[in-house]
Amino acid sequence: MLNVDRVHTYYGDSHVLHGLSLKLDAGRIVAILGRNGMGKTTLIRTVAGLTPPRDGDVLLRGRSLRGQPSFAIAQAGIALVPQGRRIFRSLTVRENLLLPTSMLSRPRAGRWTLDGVLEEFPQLAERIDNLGGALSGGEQQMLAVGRALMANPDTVLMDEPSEGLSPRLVLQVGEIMRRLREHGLAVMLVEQNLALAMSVADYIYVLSSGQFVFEGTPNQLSQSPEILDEHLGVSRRKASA
Amino acid sequence: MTSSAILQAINGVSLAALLFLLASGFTLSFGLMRIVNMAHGAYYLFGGYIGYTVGQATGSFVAAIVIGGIAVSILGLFIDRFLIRRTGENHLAQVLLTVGIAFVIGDVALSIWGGDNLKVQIPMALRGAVELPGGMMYPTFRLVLILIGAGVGILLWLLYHRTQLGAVVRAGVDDREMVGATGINVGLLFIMVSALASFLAGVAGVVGGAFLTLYPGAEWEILVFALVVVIVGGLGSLEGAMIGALIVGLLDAYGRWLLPEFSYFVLFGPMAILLLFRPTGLFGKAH
Amino acid sequence: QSQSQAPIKIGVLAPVTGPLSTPGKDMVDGWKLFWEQAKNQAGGRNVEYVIADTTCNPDQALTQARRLVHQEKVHFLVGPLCGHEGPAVAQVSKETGVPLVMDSAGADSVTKWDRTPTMVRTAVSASQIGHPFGDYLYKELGKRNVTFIAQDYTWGQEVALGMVRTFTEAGGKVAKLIWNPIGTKDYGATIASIPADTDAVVAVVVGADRVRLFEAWFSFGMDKKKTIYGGYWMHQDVLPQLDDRAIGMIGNSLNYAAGLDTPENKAFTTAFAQAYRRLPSWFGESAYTAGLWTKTAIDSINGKVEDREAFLKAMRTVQVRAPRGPLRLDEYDNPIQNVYISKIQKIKHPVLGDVLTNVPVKTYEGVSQFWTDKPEDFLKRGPYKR
Amino acid sequence: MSRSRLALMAVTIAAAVLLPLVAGPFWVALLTQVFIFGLLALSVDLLLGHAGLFSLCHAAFFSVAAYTTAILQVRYGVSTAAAAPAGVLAGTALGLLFGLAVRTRGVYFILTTIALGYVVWGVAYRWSSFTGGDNGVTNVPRPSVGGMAIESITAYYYFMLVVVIASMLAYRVLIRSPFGLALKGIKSSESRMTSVGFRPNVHLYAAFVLSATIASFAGVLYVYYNRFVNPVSASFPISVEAVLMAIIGGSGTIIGPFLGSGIVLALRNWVSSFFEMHAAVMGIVFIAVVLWAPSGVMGIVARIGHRGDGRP
Amino acid sequence: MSQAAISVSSLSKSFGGIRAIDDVSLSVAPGERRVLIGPNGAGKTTLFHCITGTLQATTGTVSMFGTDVTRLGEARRTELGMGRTFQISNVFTDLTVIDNVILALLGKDRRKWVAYRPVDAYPELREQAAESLEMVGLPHRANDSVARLSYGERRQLELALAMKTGPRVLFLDEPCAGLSPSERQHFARMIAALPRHLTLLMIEHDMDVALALADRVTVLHRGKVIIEGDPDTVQSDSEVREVYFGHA
Ligand SMILES: Nc1ncnc2c1ncn2[C@@H]1O[C@H](COP(=O)(O)OP(=O)(O)OP(=O)(O)O)[C@@H](O)[C@H]1O
Ligand SMILES: Nc1ncnc2c1ncn2[C@@H]1O[C@H](COP(=O)(O)OP(=O)(O)OP(=O)(O)O)[C@@H](O)[C@H]1O
Ligand SMILES: CC(C)C[C@H](N)C(=O)O
Ligand SMILES: [Mg+2]
Ligand SMILES: [Mg+2]
Repeated sequence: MLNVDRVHTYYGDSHVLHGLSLKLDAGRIVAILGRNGMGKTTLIRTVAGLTPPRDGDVLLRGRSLRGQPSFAIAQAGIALVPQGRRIFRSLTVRENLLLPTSMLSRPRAGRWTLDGVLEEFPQLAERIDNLGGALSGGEQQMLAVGRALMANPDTVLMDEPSEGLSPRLVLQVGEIMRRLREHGLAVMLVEQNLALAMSVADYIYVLSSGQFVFEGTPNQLSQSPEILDEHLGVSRRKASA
Repeated sequence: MTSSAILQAINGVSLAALLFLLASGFTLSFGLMRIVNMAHGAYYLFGGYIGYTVGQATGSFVAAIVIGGIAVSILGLFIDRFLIRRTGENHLAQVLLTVGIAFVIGDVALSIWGGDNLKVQIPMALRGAVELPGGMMYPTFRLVLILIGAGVGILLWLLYHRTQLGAVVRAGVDDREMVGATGINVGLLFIMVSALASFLAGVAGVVGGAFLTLYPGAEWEILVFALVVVIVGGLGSLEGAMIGALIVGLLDAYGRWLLPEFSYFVLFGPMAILLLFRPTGLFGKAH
Repeated sequence: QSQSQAPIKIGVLAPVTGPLSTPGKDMVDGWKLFWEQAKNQAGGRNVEYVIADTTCNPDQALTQARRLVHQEKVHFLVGPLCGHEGPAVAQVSKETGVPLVMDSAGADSVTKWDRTPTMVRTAVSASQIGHPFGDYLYKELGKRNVTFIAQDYTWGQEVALGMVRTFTEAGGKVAKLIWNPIGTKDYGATIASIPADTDAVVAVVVGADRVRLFEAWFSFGMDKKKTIYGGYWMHQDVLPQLDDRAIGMIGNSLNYAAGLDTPENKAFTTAFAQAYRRLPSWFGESAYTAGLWTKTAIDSINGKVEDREAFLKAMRTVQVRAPRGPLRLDEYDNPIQNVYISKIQKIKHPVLGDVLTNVPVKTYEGVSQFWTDKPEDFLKRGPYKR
Repeated sequence: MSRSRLALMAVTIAAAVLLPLVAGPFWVALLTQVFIFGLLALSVDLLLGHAGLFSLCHAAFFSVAAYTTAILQVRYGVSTAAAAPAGVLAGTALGLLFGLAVRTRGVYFILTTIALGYVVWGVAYRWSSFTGGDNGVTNVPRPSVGGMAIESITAYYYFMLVVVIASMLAYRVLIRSPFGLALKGIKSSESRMTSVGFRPNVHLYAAFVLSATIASFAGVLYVYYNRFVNPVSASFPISVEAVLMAIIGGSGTIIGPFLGSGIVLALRNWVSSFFEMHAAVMGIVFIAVVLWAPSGVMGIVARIGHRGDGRP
Repeated sequence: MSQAAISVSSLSKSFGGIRAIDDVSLSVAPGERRVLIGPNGAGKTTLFHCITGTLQATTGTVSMFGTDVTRLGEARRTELGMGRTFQISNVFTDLTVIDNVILALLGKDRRKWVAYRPVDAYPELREQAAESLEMVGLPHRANDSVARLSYGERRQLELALAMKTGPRVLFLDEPCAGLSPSERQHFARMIAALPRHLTLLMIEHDMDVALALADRVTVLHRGKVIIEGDPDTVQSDSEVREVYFGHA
């Protein structure tokens, strides 16, 4: 589905991603882990076309996305749940959710509709006519996920979707990701919540200073104490708990 | 006395209609694109001059309005795309840049149309005066101007609050990058809005050119009024532009009638006091 | 004699750009026309001039005047046009002793209460054209209760209050005096506040406001109710922007009217029209006459402009027959000249065809800036101020 | 300060001191004007470059100070020793009033100051019995304190040179002081300033008033140089130009506003002597600065200085 | 114990129709470490805002060490000893890291009004700032511009700023959100090492961190306190398990 091929990304002069490659298939969840400031968000932004790579390429179903603006990438089926939520504060919840289906975005048909999303997050249904800006942190996170689903994407980029969510909702997010996988979607997940990542991911990459220092299954990761310790700061005992 | 008062009220409303045309475009482009476009007055002047030339050539006022509006939207698009866009959201840079643009447009217009006072010709049917109840005479054209202002106001309001396009525009006001990331062609959206805003300025110029005449310097005079409208009403708010225009129009008319000595205070004084209590104007949000 | 081989250098201060660039252009054109006709010769020397743009901004006028004096080393200055630039430029003349021939800037004070020894005026002072009109209004037009619409800045105040003075002294009554700042957008408010019992309305307006007042007057249907007279309103540079509705209106009380029927003016307007395809306004005539006046003075001192005293003395003593009529300076360095009340007519011009122009209907001859007062008495009254 | 910069400054000062010996009075006068408007630009830049407030009403303080001094001297015969401080006080008092504008932020602040500026211009223009209307106040005497008068343009030039150097030094301390740092903090994040215990509005108000004082100071110096004042000095274009000067030269620096003043005045005077469309030229300068040199001449100098510094 | 460090009584806050805080009373003893948990939207941040003065409560009172602060502004409360971090990090991005901390030092210091001496004339400011960077683990970043810090580093700086206002009561809103596990541990250790006399109120969803630090836990749900108690009690409460942890 999605191939990241030796991308190099910069902010101005600072070189953040150093030739990353990864592969994401339909019906799979790939997690990217790593300490703060290692470039995880940057990788997500690179794929979404928000910070285009200076070198290397991102391919969706074999087609290069090079030079495509972010809206075209979104229309091609890649949806983003950004770090920090970034919902539209002065739109109502309903307007937020309907935005990806407006004519200006060439909506894709699919199973996610307004009703479906509200069923998934009943708390949003209660707040349907409230302004996005008035929601609590967690409610906003739900809205951000819901908004991404409304586009009926086949690849979802999730940048720390569990940030700020209560344990209960974290479980729910895990559940949603599994369901997306069942529907054949590809999910690229950036997480700090190791337990969540380990429990949902099919494959894991560990990022350090813009380079992958590990890739493998969750199982393999839990067998690599030095990676866990050095790059994730977790002692082995804890990770397997 | 009462008939004077009524005449002044209609005068105020007709000026308000013109100011609304100009201020709504200004507010719209601030709202979505966060652009403070001080060249808006120059757009007005340029549109007016184009309308004047078209009017002279074709004799048609409608053609003058349409072509004046379109010409300015093309100019506005070009300026937006190649100049203003490059300032990002730095208002300071925008203000300077667009003041510069206004100087250039003003000077170019001066060298094309000269320094004379030009008046856009209006159709014969609108030239005379209408007799209002009570034997007052009032210029037909100004009454038409009020209708134009009200019509444009209603259309814009529906567009902004009742259409998906409007929702997209408001979303863009919040977070432009995310609008793009949800699959919406922001570039296209900006082009549409920027064209609309400039179009309104151009139309205002043609109508204003028939009402107030065109001459070098008119761009700043009208811009200051439009700014007061926007400050009073609240930046980025369409409703604010409507109410603000009415307030400014009426204050101006009554102020010059009742307190001619203090006409500047009558306009700016209440504005300053209002800002002390509502620093973002009547309908504005903090930005 | 060797010295007089070097050309005479004149600095001209004009608003080439800015809000008064149209009058500014007329001024520059009139000046150029004169020196072309004079083949750039005066007193046996070549004449060169430098035109500096003041943009109608006194600061800029001051800086430019200093530049002309210090950098360009001009022998004397001509201009400026805008009233408020006048005192600024006069100050440079006072500072440096370089003579100033004030052209068009009309503030009363510079030839009355606030004089500069090195300055003479060849155009007109504001109230000088106002006084005759007040007289005319009462005596010839028979008006008794008049509303004045006047521009609220020095020139407008002095012209209008000059009229008001002679009008009220004759026995007239001011129904209302409406002041509008320059650049008043909407004359609707003004028109709506004209008292119903007014006999007539008199306008003293400048710049862009002239067209707006004209339009507002007709669109409110006022033409069917009242008569409006131009005290200072429809001079030549605005006529192309008006239309036939103006025909027959009294347009101005001024020291010049393009439709003046004298050989000097015929020759001047024809040459001006040939050169620039339009008729001159009083700004064009004024600059032309400033050229004529300075050349006459230079001729009379054989080109010795380096002698500033002599030059100023010559300016004060020579008499000229300008397109606008005979001219000489009074003791306070302001011209004594005719003032023409004129009416707008459509004429067939030999060069331009059908054009609207101001044709005099009444001439007040040899009007002094002090009207009929003794200068001392006038000076004692103090300036016209609202 | 590095040695090379010290050397550069010494050379500049020496050149400034020697200039009147070689250049004609026009240049000396022009440079004096550059100093005066540089000071005005500096006052604008205290708000702009350090506190993040973009004021477009500084012509108001400048002109109110100038008018006050001029009217006191010309009409009431007050001496320089009293009239000059009175001018600064008057401008500062206006700053105390207009400073309430710091309740607004961002674009509102910009627009509010534009409108406030217009009020002052309107008063200068229309209250003609007091201000002399568009004729302004003329024939302001040369400044003289206790029998010592500054008679010639050259003397005034040297006087201004001293004033400017002293102001620059004082300003340098100001922007490095805790007060200056606080302004930068407010520019960066106001809500954070509040939560560490500042009251941003109070600080901004103080900065605004201080800036008005500097602008008034420039206004008084202006009126003694020009020896007349009229409503144009209160007009919007003057406020815009002051901002432009600060930016062209390099906002947030000390020398920048003076450099900018030099560039703007030179352009205004030169271009207008050979090219009719100088408003357009000025406009193009605005555009060019914003697009290609947003940090002004000083920014370009810095970039050449630290090539490869890696700043975006 | 004499007086509560923070005492909230019958506090309510409405936004239009929504009652975000509904009659909450709360008392935190001096030196106590209190953790606030609750489902998303329960009103935790709003409660913090009302206590620290960012928002004005609709009804009810807030007092600190016996002083009623309900009507005071935020800056005044800071002066009295409230320090806080933000849920969305909020630092001076245009300044260097060390200048950030110096500003925090100046906040409660009269020297903030000094305009006639450079900051460098007070070397002790810089020293104190450097110390606190040491404490939060950012000494190597002192002269970098904050714009170059990553998300996690900014959170560390936040804490340094909050500490430098010299708080008696410190409010931390989800300090660990967005931190990697290793930074979390570092952070938790840092908080644990704060002086014991400092009263701490913290909102945190990471139970590992929260429960390890808390003396007591308050659970908010739909704007009301549903239970308050020591970590174990709260954790085993069935209602809490249902509304918060999500497994009964
Ligand atoms: N807009 C920017 N300009 C310059 N540098 C940036 C920018 N955004 C991020 N960086 C730098 O790029 C590097 C990677 O940042 P990124 O946000 O991708 O990290 P991350 O792995 O997502 O961290 P976190 O877990 O804290 O979100 C960091 O060193 C950061 O300082
Ligand atoms: N400014 C506001 N206007 C209207 N409603 C608001 C506003 N701020 C918060 N709310 C509402 O108040 C409720 C409580 O919000 P709050 O931010 O306090 O929740 P929280 O407990 O901090 O949640 P989270 O853990 O998700 O951050 C939410 O339902 C939210 O929608
Ligand atoms: C435009 C003109 C009315 C200017 C006039 N000469 C004056 O002195 O102000
Ligand atoms: Mg990240
Ligand atoms: Mg919260």
